[in-house]
Amino acid sequence: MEVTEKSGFYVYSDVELDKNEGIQIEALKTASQNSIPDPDRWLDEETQRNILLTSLDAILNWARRSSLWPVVCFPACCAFELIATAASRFDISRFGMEVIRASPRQADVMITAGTLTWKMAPNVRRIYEQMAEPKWVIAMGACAISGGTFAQSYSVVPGYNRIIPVDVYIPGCPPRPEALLHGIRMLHNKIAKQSIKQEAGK
Amino acid sequence: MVLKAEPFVVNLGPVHPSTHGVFRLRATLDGEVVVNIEPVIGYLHRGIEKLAEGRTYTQNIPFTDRLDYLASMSNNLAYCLAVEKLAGITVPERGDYLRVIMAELQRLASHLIAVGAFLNDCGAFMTPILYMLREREKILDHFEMVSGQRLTYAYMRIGGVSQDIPEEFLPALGKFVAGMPGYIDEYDGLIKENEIFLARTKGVGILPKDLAINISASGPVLRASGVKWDIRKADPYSVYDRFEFDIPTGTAGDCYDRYRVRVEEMRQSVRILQQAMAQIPKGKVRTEIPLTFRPPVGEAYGHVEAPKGELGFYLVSDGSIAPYRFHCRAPSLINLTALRDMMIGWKVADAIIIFGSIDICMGEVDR
Amino acid sequence: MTVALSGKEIAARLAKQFPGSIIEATGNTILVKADSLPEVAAFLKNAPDLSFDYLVSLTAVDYWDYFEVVYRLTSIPRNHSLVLKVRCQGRANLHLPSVTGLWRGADFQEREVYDLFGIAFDGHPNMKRIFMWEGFQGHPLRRDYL
Amino acid sequence: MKSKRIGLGILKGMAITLKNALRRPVTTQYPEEKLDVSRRTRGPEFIWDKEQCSGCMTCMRACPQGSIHIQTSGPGVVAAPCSQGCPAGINIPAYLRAIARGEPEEAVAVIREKIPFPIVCGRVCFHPCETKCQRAQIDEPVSIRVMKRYATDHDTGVWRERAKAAPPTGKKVAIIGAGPAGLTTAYYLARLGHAVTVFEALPEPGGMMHYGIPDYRLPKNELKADIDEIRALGVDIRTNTRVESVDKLLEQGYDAVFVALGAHDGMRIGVEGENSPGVMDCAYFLREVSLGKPVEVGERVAIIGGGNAAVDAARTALRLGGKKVVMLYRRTRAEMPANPEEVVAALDENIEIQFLVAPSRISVHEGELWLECIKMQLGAPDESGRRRPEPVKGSEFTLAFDTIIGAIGQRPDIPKELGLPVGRGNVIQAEVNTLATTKKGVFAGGDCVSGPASVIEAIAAGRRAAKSIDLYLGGTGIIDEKLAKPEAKEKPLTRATEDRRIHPPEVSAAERVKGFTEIEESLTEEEAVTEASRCLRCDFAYAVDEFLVDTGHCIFCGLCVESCPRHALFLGTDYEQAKYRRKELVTAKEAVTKTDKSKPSGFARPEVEETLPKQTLLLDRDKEKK
Repeated sequence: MEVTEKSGFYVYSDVELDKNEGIQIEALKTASQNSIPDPDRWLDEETQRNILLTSLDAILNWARRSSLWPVVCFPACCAFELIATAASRFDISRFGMEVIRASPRQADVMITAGTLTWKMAPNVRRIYEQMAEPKWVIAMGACAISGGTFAQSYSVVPGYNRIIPVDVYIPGCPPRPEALLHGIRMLHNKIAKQSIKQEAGK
Repeated sequence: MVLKAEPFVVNLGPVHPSTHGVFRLRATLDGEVVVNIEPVIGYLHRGIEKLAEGRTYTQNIPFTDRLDYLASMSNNLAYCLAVEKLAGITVPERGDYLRVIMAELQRLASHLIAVGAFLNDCGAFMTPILYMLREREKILDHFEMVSGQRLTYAYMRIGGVSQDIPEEFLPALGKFVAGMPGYIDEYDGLIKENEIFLARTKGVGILPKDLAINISASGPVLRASGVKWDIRKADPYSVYDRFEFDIPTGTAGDCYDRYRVRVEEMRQSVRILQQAMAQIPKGKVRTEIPLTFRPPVGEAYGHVEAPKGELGFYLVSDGSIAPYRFHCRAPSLINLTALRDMMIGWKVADAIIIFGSIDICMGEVDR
Repeated sequence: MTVALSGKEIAARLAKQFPGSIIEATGNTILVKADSLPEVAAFLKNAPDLSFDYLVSLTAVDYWDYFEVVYRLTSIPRNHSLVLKVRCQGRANLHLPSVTGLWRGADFQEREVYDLFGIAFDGHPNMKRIFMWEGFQGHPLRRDYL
Repeated sequence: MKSKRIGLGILKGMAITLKNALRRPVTTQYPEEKLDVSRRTRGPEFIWDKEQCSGCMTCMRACPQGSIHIQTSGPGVVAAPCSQGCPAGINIPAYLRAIARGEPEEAVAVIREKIPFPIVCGRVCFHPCETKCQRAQIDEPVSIRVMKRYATDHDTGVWRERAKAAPPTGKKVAIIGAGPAGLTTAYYLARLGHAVTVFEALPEPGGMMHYGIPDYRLPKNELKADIDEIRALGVDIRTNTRVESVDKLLEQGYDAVFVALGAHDGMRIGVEGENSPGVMDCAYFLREVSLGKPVEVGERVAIIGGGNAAVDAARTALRLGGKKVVMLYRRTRAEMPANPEEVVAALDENIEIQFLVAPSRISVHEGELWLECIKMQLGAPDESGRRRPEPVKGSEFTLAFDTIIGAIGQRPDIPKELGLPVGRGNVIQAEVNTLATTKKGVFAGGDCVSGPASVIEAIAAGRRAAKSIDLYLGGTGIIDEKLAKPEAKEKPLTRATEDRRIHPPEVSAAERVKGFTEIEESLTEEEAVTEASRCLRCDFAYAVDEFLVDTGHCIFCGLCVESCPRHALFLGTDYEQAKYRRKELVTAKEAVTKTDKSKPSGFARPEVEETLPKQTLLLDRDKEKK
C-alpha cells in the first residue's frame, strides 16, 4: 500500500479491499436465501427436568436475565428510540441493561435497531458470532422483522433472521420505548424457561 | 529524535459508537496523525429513490420520514413543497403556520441531538446527551400530540397537514417555548467556556469559507465558515417571510464555531416559534385533494433549510400517479465531502470530534 | 428570494461565447451538449455577473432513450439560480466530463450517479461505486432494473 | 418448591433464599407503569369495527406497504347502517335494489317482512334510517322514505301469495287501542294463528295515524288500505268500544291483553286564562278536525310549541281559514323537535315562527284573545342536553289572536279503573324488552308506555309485543317471515360520483293551503330507479370476516385510518392490549419471503392503477369528531 504526503488530494486505498468486501457480501447473500428458524426450543414445555438442575436453572436464568448487556447495533431510525429508552425517561437500567457495550464479547443480547442492508449484513453476522454464548437477539421494528417498508428494495435484507436467529420480534416503525420494554420483558420470560441441559445439547 | 513510523490503515466502523450510525472511515495513520481518510458509505442504502418510483405521491410521505429520521418533519415539508410546486396546490394559511411550527420544533430536536452527540464524541460520555434528550422528549410529546408518533410522523400532507392540532397543543407549546431559552442557556453556560471543550474544539477541523462553498456544504457547516446563506432568508418558502429572525454565522469555521452556530440557531428557532404562535390564524389546515392524484407532466424542485442543511426534493412527473423520478438532495451526504479536508493532519481523537461536528444522519447519507 | 434566471438569455450569451454548445433553453433550464459541458460550466462559474459558485445538486434521470444529468446551480453572492442539463444517449458505456474540478461538491454526487445509473464521469479522481458494493450487478436506478 | 420431596434441609433453605431473591422489584413491572400517552398515539394494535366496515378496500389501496389483508366471504352478511337505524329493522338496501331493478312489488315484500304499514310509513315516517345513510359521507343520503312510497304506489300484492297462514292455535288475545302499536301486534299475532280482537274507543281505527296526522300528509283512504290488510287476516276491530277494565277482559276468556292506548291527552299550557273560549289543545283540535266536526278557527291563530304536532296544527289551522298563523317557541330553531322538513314546508306556507318567546297570560278583550308573552334567552344546558330557556326581564309584550292552540306536548290518558301501574309522566310501567306489566298476561306498549313517539317506534313496540305475547302463549316468538324472493349475488357500490338526492314533486305552497289534498306526489319510474341506484349497498359490501394487518410489515403511518370512509379503522392506543404475537409474526414473515420481488409494492403498478377510482374523497374527520 502506498500513501503519499498530506499535500496530495485524492489518495485512495487499494480497490482490492472493496473487492474482497464485495465477494463476502455476495457469498453471504447467496447463502442466506432462507430464513433461519427461530431458536424456540424453549417453547416445548416440561422436558425431562431433573429437580436439582431445575434449581440450578432458576439461579442461572435469574442471573442471566437480570443483567442483559446489549451490544451496539444501531443502523437506522430505531436507534433513536433505543437511545430514548436508555435515557432517563424510560430508563432501561431498571432491567440491568444500561451498559450498552461497544464490544460484542461483553454482551448477551443484540437489539437490532434498524434496517439491515446486504452491505451491512456480514458485519452484523460477525458481531453476532463474536458474542459469547448464551446470546439472544431482539428484532426491533418492522425492518428487523421483515424489511418493513423497504422489503422490496434491491439492497435490503428482508428480516434479520436471514442472517442470525431471532428470539423476540417487536413490531412498530419504530416501536415506542414502551413496546421495546415489553419486548425485553418477553425475552426475560423466555430466558427464565431455558435449561442448561438444552444448551449442552445444542 | 524522530521516530519514523510505518503508515497503517485503521477501520473506524461501520459499527462504532461514535460514527452516528453505520458509517465507515478508512483512515490511514502515521502514528496518531491522520494522513489520509476515505469515507465508505452505503451501509444503510435502502434504495428509497427506487422504491418511491413505485408508490403514489401520498404514499411516499412515510419514506421521507425515514430519510433523516432525526428531522422527519423537515423532510415531510420539503417533499410536500416539491409536490405542491409540481401540481400547483396551495396550502391554507393555518396549514402553513403549523408546518413552520413543526419544522422549527424539529430543528430544536435535531440540534439537541447534534450538540449532545457532539459532546459525547468530545468525551463527555452520556451526561450531556441525557440532558439534551430530556428536552427532546418534551418536543416529541408535542409531535405525538399532533401526529401520534414519536419519530416518524407522516404528519404533513400534500396540501397542508393531516389534521388540526388538538386544543391543548398551543398552551403546552407555549409553556415549552417559554422554558426553552433557559435550558439553552443552562447548557451553553456549562459548555461554552469549559477549558477542556475549548482546548479540544477551537481551531480544530477548520473549513475555510471558499472551500465550504466549493464543496457545496450547507446548513450550520456552511454558516460556521462565515457564509450567510439560509434558505429561509435566501429563498423564503411557506410563511417564513413573515418572521423576524437572525442567521448566526461563524468566523473561523472550526468545530467550536459549528457548535456555537447550532446553539444560536436553537435560540432563533424559539424566536420563530414565539412569533408563529402569536400569529397563527384559524381556519382549515389542508386543501382537500384526492388520495391518488395525477400532477401534470413536468418537474419541480422544492427545498427547505433542514436542520442539517439544504434539503431538496427533485421530482419528475410523467403524469401518472407515481413520481417518475424522486431525487433527494441530502445535506448530510454533501457535507461529508468536506470531511477529508477537515481531518487530514489531525490526530485520531480529533478526527472523531470533527466528524461529530458535521452532524450527519446516515439515513439521509445513504438513502 | 432566489431569482431563477431566464434560460433563454443565458443561452443566447453562451451561444455567442461557445457556438453550437446549446441545444435548447426553456424556463430557467439550459440543455448543453456533453462535449462543451466543461467550458460552459467554467464560464458560468467564473463570469463575474453570473458567478455560479454553488452546485446545489447533481442528479440524473433515465428517459429510456437517453439519460439526462441535471446540475442545479446557485450563486451565493448574487442569489440567483440556473439549471444545467446534459444528455447522454444510449444505455451502455456512458461517459460525461466531470465537474469536480470546478465544484468539488460534485464528488460524491457524481459517484452516486455512476453507481445508480452507470454514467461514468471522466476526470473524476475516484470513480467507483459509492452505495453498492464492488461486484454488484447492474445499476439500480435505471428504469429497466427491477 | 420441589425440594420438599428431596427432604434435604439445606436445599429447602436455599429455596427460600432463592424465592426471595427472585422476587422482582416493583419498578420493573411493565406495563403497570403507565406513561402519559397522547390520545393520538398510533399504538401497536389496530382496532377494526366490523359493524362499520363495508369491505370497500380503500384502506388496502391507501396502504403503502400492502400489509392489509381482508378476508371476505360472500356478500350480504352485514346489517347496513340504515337497517340498524330503523327501529323495525327493515332491510333497506334490499328494497332499494329491488326498486333499482324495476321490481317495486318485490320492494313491498321486503318492507312487509318487518312492518304491516308500508303505505303509512312511506308517507309519514321520520326516517331515522336516512340520518344513518352512508351516502351522506359522499354527497347526500338516499331518499329512503320516498322510495318506500314509490314501492307501495306500484304494489301488485305479490307478497300475499308468499305469506303463509299458521293454523289456529285456539288462543284469544285482546288488544286495547287500534293505533300503530296495537294493530301491528294484532297483525303478527293473527299471522301466528291467534284469534285477535282489537277494541277501539273512537269511531275509526288507526289511532294517531288517523286522528293526529292531517289528510294532506296521509290521506285517510291510504291508511284504510293498510288497515284493510290487517282486517283481511281475520282481526276483529271493534270501534266505538271503550274497555273499562283489563280484569274483565281476562275473565271473558282472553288469554292475553295488550294495552296500547296511545297518548291522546294534550298538556295544558299552564298560564292564567287558558280556559278562555278560543283556547284549545292541539290533540283535541286535530282529533275534532279528523272526525269532521266543525272547528271554529279565527283569522289570527297562535300555536304554542315547536313539536311535530304543533306544526301539524298550524298547517291545519291555515287550511281551516286562518289568515295569519303564528307559532311561538321558547327555544331556537336548532332546538326545535319538529322534523326539519315539516318546518320548511310550514315556512313555505307563510306560517310565521317566533323563536325565544313564551306565553305568560291569556286574557279576553272585546272578542279577541290577548296573549301576553315574554322574550327568552338560552341558558345552561339541562339534563336533556338542550339549553334551558330563561326569561329576559322587562321584555314582555302582547299579541292579539282569535284562536290559541297549545301544542306543548301530549301524554297518555290512563283510566284508573283499568287497574295498571302508572308511573311518572302518566305512562304505564312495563318491562323494556318483553313489554310485560306486573299483571300476568297483560302487556303494554307504544306511546302509552314510552310517551309520545313516532309511528315507526310504535310499530317497533308492536313487534316486540307480538314476540313476547306469542312466547307467553306458548309459541316460538318468531314473527319474521320470508316474503321477498332471494336475490342474485351483487357487488357493493364502491365508486360513487357526487350526486344530489331526488326530492319528490310537491304541490305548490299557494295551491296546497286551499285544502287537505295530499302534498307530496309520487316519483316517476326513472327518477325512482336513479335514486335507488344511489344506494351504496352497504349490506352487500363484502362481508369482511377477518381483517389482518401484517404488523411485521406495517409502518404505522396512519394512511389507512385516514382513508377509511366509514371510520371503521383505528390505530389503538391501549398498550396493555398490545400483543406481540411471536408465532403469528413468524408465519407472516414466511409469506414475505415468498413475495414476488419483481413487482414493486404499493399500487402504482400499471395493472393495478387501472382499477383505482379516479377520485377518492378525503374526509375532514376532525369536523366529524367535534
